[in-house]
Amino acid sequence: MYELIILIIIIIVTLLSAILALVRTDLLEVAILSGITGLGIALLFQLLLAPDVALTQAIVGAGIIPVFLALAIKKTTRVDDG
Amino acid sequence: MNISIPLIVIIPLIAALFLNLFAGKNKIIKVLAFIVGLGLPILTLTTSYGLHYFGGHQPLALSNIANLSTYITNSSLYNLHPAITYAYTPIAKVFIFALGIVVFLSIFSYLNSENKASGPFLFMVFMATASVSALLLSDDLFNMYVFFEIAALIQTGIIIASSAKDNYETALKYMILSSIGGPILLLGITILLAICGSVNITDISLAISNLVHTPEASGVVLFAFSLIFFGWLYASGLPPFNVIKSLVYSKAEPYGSSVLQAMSLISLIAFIIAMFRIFGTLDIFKGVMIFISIASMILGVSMAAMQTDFRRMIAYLSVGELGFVGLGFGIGGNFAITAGLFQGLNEMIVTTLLFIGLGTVVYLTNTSDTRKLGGLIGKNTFMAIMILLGGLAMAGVPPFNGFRSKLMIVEAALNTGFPEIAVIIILISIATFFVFVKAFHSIFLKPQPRDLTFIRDSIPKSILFTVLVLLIICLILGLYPELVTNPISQSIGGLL
Amino acid sequence: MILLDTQLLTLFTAGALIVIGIFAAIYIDNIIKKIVGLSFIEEGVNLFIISLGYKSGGVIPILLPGMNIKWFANNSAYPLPQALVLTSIVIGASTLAVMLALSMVLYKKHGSLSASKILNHESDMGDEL
Amino acid sequence: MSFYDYFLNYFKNRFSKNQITNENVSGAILAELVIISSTLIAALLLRHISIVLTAVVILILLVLILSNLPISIKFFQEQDDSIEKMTFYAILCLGIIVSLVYWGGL
Repeated sequence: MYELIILIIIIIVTLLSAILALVRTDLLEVAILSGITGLGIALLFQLLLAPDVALTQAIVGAGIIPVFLALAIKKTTRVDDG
Repeated sequence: MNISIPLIVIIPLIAALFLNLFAGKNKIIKVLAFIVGLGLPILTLTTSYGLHYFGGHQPLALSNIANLSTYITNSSLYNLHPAITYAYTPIAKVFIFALGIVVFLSIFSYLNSENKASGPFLFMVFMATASVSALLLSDDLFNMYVFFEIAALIQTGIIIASSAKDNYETALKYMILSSIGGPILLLGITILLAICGSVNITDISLAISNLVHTPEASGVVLFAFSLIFFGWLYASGLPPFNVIKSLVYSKAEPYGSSVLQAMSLISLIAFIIAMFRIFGTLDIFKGVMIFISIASMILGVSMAAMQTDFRRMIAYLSVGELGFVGLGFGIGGNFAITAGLFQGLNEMIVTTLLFIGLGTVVYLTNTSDTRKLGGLIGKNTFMAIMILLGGLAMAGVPPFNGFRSKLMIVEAALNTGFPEIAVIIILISIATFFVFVKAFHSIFLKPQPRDLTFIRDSIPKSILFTVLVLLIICLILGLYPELVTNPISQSIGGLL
Repeated sequence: MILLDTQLLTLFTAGALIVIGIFAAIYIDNIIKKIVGLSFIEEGVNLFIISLGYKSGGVIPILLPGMNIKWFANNSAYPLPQALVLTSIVIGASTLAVMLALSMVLYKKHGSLSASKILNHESDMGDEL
Repeated sequence: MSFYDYFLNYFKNRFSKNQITNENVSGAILAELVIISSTLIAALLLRHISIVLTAVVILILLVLILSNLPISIKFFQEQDDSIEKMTFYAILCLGIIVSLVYWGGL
């Protein structure tokens, strides 16, 4: 039962941060929120019995991709003016 | 176990890495690229047909283990392919050989017309060769997906390496569409994995042929088909992706465009054969193929007719001509499929000829706008005549190869009771002829505009040689089509 | 409650991520946000693949010493999808890196990150005719 | 007024600011004829499924074609290089394929 509650919380956080990442106007926030989504997916991988994939996804999704995004934002602009 | 089958993929990969290593050393790069480019077609000719199991993991059924209990030999596990399998068939031989020729001639004309050989460009050309050869060879859907993604990245790289206006914008557009098409294709492959427990095409097609008529599974199979079909549309540039593909071709250098169109043609063929093997028994397969092919032909030719940029014109024509391959599969039967694949091969060679040949116009004048050009026939008459003959080959004028293959498709359509398709093919051929003659007139025959300036005086001899070789290939294939159609139909006979 | 099943819930999450990504591809104008959205499609597909191999009440597909092989074969998750996803994650990351690099170049050229400003060029005929 | 004049006038009104050459007009007319004739002929292929369906589809096509006549120009403007139109058509196509193949499952 506890596992199920944890799973549902992870899913809600993942989807919420994915949606928020697309509506926020501060791009640095977008980078961090996409990192949270990546981390949530890594946790889901762990719960789905795939620990090695979870490790890779945690590194790539929560580490490398947000850093790439942050670097790109640093070189361009921080505000989504659209 | 045939070790030279993986070498077809490994050698260009290694050559690509080495070329990057020698960046800056002009002479070494040129020599290495030349040798590898020449070696690839020879390697494909000498390799014998067969299967290669990576790591030697062959199916249990082939291992001849004594005393296996019956619950293993009766299960589907007994025939499952546990590792990536590469199959070298006559189709693969024909197309990889033609790809080798196209790549070699593109590299040859590139090395001789540019003073400084660019390592990254050659790197990408060799990676492209490796990735699409792997697409054709692989008998494993996930392996195909991986090389498909690599091919998408390479195509972007070839556009970035060119010096055309707005090439970065085009590259980003292509990447955005590729990150819609790629995951959708992977999703389709995954659903097949979920149904069959394997990503090997042979295993999947065995499993699907039993499953497709059960009401519970057929919906899922159809869903997988539609997703893979969408990925295939993206890979080959059929509508709705015809705009981006033609944009991509027109933004690359001529040598790059010829490699790019060969890449999309071979990915089209690799995926259509895989789809045919897996979903060929579905009722909807033929109908969908015919529909999308006709749409592609109509859109390709009519949009080509309205272009003013001749590179875009050729690009749209080549995208439209891809429909013939799909038509072959849509009509069905050994003869029609052979005709479709033969037309694909012809299209690859003729489009290479036109891209490289008309590239000389850009080389001389640095413009590709037909309204600013004219009177170039005085510059090099021989080249103009060869380009005209190439265009005739594309439109399907005897005795060139395009005529043979189009005639075969028309025959197949008439024999199977689709006279409408035959009429459409003839209409499209006439329109292609018109578009080509219009382009030829406005580039070569129209009086030369006064403000036309030349940045270079003459065409390199190597490009003349390249176009001549391609034209001779067209003529040989037109006179002796059996050279190609026999191996193709032999392979197709094995699939049916 | 059949809906409260781990596999179904994660399949639903994967589907939602794919839909969010496709939505982003159509409606979001800012290129960086569009790229983030596109990476959600990729991640959703990965999640979908992994959840296919899940086995309720199973163990991770690593054979530890002392395990009964028959019991392990019956209870472990299916390892093939996991092997595939490892490749897929790396491909997704490299695609994203290339797209970000391109968007940086385009920002330097146009001074904007809006897709409708920098990626919309009329075709030749509309321009000049 | 003949069809050619109608077409030429439409073309001129739409793009009057810039130069038009004979080649552009002839290309557009060719595209027009190819699209109309091939679509109508391709619609005949539906007779393998049902003859009534073919008749209905051809009538609908005729109405559609006649009501947006310089059809090649409209096609040309839709086949634009802008990313918005390309993604829109890609997603639309995905939707159509999935719904036709899955729900219209044969």
